[in-house]
Amino acid sequence: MKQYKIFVTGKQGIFDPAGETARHALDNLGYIGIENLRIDKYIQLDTSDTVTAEMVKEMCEKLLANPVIEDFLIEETVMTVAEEAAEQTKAEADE
Amino acid sequence: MKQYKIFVTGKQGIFDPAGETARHALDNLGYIGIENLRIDKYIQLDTSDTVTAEMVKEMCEKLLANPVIEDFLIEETVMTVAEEAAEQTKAEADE
Amino acid sequence: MSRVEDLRFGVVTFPGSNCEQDAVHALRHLGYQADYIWHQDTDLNGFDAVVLPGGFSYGDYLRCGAVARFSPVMAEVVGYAESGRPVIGICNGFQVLTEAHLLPGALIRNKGLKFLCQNVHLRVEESVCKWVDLPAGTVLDIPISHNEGNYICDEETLAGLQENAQIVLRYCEPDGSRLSGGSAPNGALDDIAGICNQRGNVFGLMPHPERVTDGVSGSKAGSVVFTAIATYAREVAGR
Amino acid sequence: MTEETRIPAAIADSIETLDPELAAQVAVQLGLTLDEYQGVIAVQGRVPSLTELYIYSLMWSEHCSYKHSKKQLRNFSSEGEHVLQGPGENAGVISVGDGWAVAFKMESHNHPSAIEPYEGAATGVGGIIRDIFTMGARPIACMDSLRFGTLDKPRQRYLFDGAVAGIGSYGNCLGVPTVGGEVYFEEAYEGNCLINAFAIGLMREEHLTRAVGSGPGNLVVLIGSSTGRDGIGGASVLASQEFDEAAENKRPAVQVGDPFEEKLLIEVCLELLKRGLFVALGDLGAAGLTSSASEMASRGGVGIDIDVRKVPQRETAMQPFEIMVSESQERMLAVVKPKDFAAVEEVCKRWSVACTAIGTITDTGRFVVRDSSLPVGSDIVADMPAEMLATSAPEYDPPMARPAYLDELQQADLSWLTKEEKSIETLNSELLTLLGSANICSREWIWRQYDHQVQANTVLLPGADAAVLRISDTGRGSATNRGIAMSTDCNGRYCYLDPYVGAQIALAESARNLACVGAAPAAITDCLNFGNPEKPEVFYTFHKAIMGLSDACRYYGIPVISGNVSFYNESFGNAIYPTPVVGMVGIVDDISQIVTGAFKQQGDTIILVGQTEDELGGSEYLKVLYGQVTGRPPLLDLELEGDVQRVVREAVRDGLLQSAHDCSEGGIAITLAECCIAGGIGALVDLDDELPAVASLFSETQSRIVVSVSEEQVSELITRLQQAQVPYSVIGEIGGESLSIEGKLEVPIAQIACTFSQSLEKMVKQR
Ligand SMILES: Nc1ncnc2c1ncn2[C@@H]1O[C@H](COP(=O)(O)OP(=O)(O)O)[C@@H](O)[C@H]1O
Ligand SMILES: [Mg+2]
Repeated sequence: MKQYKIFVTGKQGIFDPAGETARHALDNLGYIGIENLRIDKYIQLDTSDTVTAEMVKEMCEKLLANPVIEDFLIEETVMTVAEEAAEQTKAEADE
Repeated sequence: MKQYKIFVTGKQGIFDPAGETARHALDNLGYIGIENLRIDKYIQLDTSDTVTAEMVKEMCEKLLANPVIEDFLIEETVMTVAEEAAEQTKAEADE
Repeated sequence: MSRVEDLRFGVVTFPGSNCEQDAVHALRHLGYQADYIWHQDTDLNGFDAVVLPGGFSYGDYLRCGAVARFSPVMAEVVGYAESGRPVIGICNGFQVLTEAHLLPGALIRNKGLKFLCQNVHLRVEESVCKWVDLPAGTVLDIPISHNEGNYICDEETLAGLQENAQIVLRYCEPDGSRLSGGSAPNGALDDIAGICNQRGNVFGLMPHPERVTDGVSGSKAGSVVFTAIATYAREVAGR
Repeated sequence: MTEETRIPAAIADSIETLDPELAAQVAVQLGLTLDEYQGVIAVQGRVPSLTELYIYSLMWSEHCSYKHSKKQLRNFSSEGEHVLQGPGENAGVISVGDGWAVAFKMESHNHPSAIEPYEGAATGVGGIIRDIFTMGARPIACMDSLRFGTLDKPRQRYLFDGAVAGIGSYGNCLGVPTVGGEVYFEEAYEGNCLINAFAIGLMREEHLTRAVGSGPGNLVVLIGSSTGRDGIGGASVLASQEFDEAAENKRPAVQVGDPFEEKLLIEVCLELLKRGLFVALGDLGAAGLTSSASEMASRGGVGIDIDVRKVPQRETAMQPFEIMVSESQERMLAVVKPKDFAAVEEVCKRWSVACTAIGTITDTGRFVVRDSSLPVGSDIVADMPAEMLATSAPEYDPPMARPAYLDELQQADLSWLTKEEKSIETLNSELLTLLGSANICSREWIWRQYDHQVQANTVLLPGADAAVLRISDTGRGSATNRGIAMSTDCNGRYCYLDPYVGAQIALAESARNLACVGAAPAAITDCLNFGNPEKPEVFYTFHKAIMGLSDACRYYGIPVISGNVSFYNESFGNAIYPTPVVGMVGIVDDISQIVTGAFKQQGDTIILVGQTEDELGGSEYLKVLYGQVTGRPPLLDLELEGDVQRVVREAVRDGLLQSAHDCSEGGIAITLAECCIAGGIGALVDLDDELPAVASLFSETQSRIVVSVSEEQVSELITRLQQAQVPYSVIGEIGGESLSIEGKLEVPIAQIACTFSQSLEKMVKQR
């Protein structure tokens, strides 16, 4: 099993209404020193081992990000068998 | 300057219809091997040095995440002067 | 083909579309023929114009219009548009058109982060759009109803839109003027409410003219958006 | 799942009955009383298995069984010539003429919304909409009736903002217009907000479908979303107990709605129903698969056999009871003939909706749940008599006691209120204070977030007294000239001060709102929101409200065709105001005749139909300006009310009126201000009623409607009013740029409009 973490972020200069609003709200709550706040998308993709980073890049270009307004960044984590087992146990424990 | 990366993710067991729909769409585009897809929030927070991780945690609890249905994770990056300068130049170039 | 009723509109139904019936109703009310096109159909022959209706295709999940854009019908719509035949995208349909790159730019979340359902004033601009045939400066009163109608594009694209007269409708004040901070309730760049492609045959707009065609709530202001295209559609069809 | 209810998996996976002692313990943890647990044993004839215990505890919960309210609800009459389906199904149905029928119902989602307002309110809308298309009707409109604490509290702003966004998000995505509603802000709702959703659907009479299972051998088919752990112990458990810190533990039970899936379900189900491919259809609401399957079986007098492993699951390792009681949203249960299953699958596939046969109808009368992952022979995890399960829940006759506060408050002397002479300046500013107060100011901030025009049948936009929808199958058939009017009302403060009269006023005001648009009431639904029914004082108010409502309904011949009860709206010992919300539906014969409340033209005569009395008890004036909730609510004379409504309704229908708007909270001064604001024109008024100015302006006397009439029609209207022996007075004329009330107040329209329209948004956005 593989896990890809994909960050789909607004391009520089593209207005981020949600981020702006949250920043204002933090100001209003009295937090000082917030210079910038962006809210973007974080996509976690669990795939079989056959899915390559190249394929994920293609998925982003095609569907997961809109090149007109968004950039993306892909991080790959290949899980070892042990990790996978750990995830499994964790999931079960959470239940 | 400090930068915090915040991951706001749906709690275990909280249904993510958007992720489901995107997964279906990838299936339909012919990608095989996608097992799971979650769409969550990724927040980048640039702050002055005075803003502590403790404060960011509070911001998440109060505003940025919804404790009823979301978990959050904070990563802190303190930028070196050099990095800051680089960011600056990049931002200027982008404008 | 001289009579209105000889013109046939096709209205696409994507999963999650919810204004396709309103569009068909409005078009029929205006005397046209109108029929539904299923998103998996690939035959657009026989339609003199195609409507991508409002709604929430695929729940607006991921990004509005992003998934619908890959429907089989959209590949055909692209060819149809490129051949110069008339295509209109209303609200979600506009979002689909931008995702499919038939129109430039993108539509993001409203500035105030709230869904907005209200009447707006729209000023008709001098444009190459085949769908609107009204003197520049005319003010229309048509409702909007969307969460993501905040038009955005880069500066170069904006300059291009302005230069090529592709901006068709702008949000404005009741007298047609613009406020200095902008008159768009959703924060749209340059108050843009509707744009067309360079050829003028593909038109995307956030407001819902189909809701105000038969006078049910007292207004028929939206009719003009569907009536001007008849002449052009006839020409292209060569009929 | 909370800590306490965690049970060893080994026991859970077997029909094996529980150890009797453990069973009793679990029963109590699940909310059953020991007596009720004995009842379970009696019905089962043995100690139940774990799955059975879960099922009983949910089916017999207050939310599913109405055990405290059933007897009282029998006071309602659902008789009426138009009634096609009364209470007992997913929604009530009435015929509206020419072969058209409407299904409608109102439902609460109070408790989930108090935990997560956005998802809670959204799934509330989703649930009520499913009740509508389950009946075979296309949902055509929603309304929402909301109650919160006051907006000076951040938590209340959060709840209000979230609930409105959630309601909007769901209805907007479905393409069902939200065309109106009501909202009040009162301290009494601080711990328990109320989110009541009212939905209506339109169908041809022949498509009416019921959730009655039949035909042994037929397939039981689950359609829609997959099943997860969401909502386990959710709505039904939450809504069956008081709200306190313990509720925090219920947090993971939050259900997330998927309106996109529901939109697909609407299309799939309506298509399949039209093609006659469903024997029965029901939605999965509270208590999920359990209640929907057992009720279907019980209504049809058949048995059902379900294999939980066939249910598509979105989480791993789900136990049978979890699958049976999950409240995952957007799921429907259908009964399908085996020969039709392929056709059903085909339609579902076309819409990308999952569709799975999970069981069969049997002739045993047993509700059997099996887990095919267990070895054959020990795979049955529950086996219950279906009919008994659905119908044998206990029925209580709780004790009642008249609350002491009633006498005290009703006897309060309010004469001081009108003693003081007030200057025009003072009254001007009092008017503005009221107009800008939370319960009176414009609701535009809310309805702007709701798509109120989709489907292109909305005749009257929100802001009118009643919503009006054109009867038309837009885009598929032709539009008619007829319409449906809807309204929802309840003044909880009146009900607090006098539950009997308050409930009657809720009905009267709803009907009056309809009269203003020329519609006659056809039937109502209701949503009865109360505190803990086990408290005699609360139960007394419940009983009185039901008596008030049912007496008034009977008097006017208005059937109650569906409804919902929400108890335990109580936190830290404080109950909400008794809040019996009425949702009314009426018929408009010609939508082109409708008038609105807006003053139309200069020079028109303004007439007050009805007569003002000094009735400031429980008024908005008393609350907003003096912070008091006391006194007697206004009286209601059912006969006079009926006459006033009839005259106005007929005058609207005959085209006599230019505008009509009823007097409600805030009195005639507010009504006149609203008429002026909506019309963008002033009025010159003389209220010659010999009452002290404050009473004259702000009294909330019932049975009053302000109408405006063009010069030519004045005498005709007056003749009609005299014939009907309805009191009236000619109070002025439209014109100018101010609302000017002779000797009492004078304020520019621009100023009152600004205060009225901007207040709510300011309150929401305050820091
Ligand atoms: N929660 C709400 N959602 C949508 N519309 C609302 C809501 N609350 C009030 N409205 C609309 O605002 C208008 C005024 O409401 P209200 O004062 O309760 O009316 P009335 O007193 O005539 O019953 C009505 O048109 C009503 O439908
Ligand atoms: Mg009112």
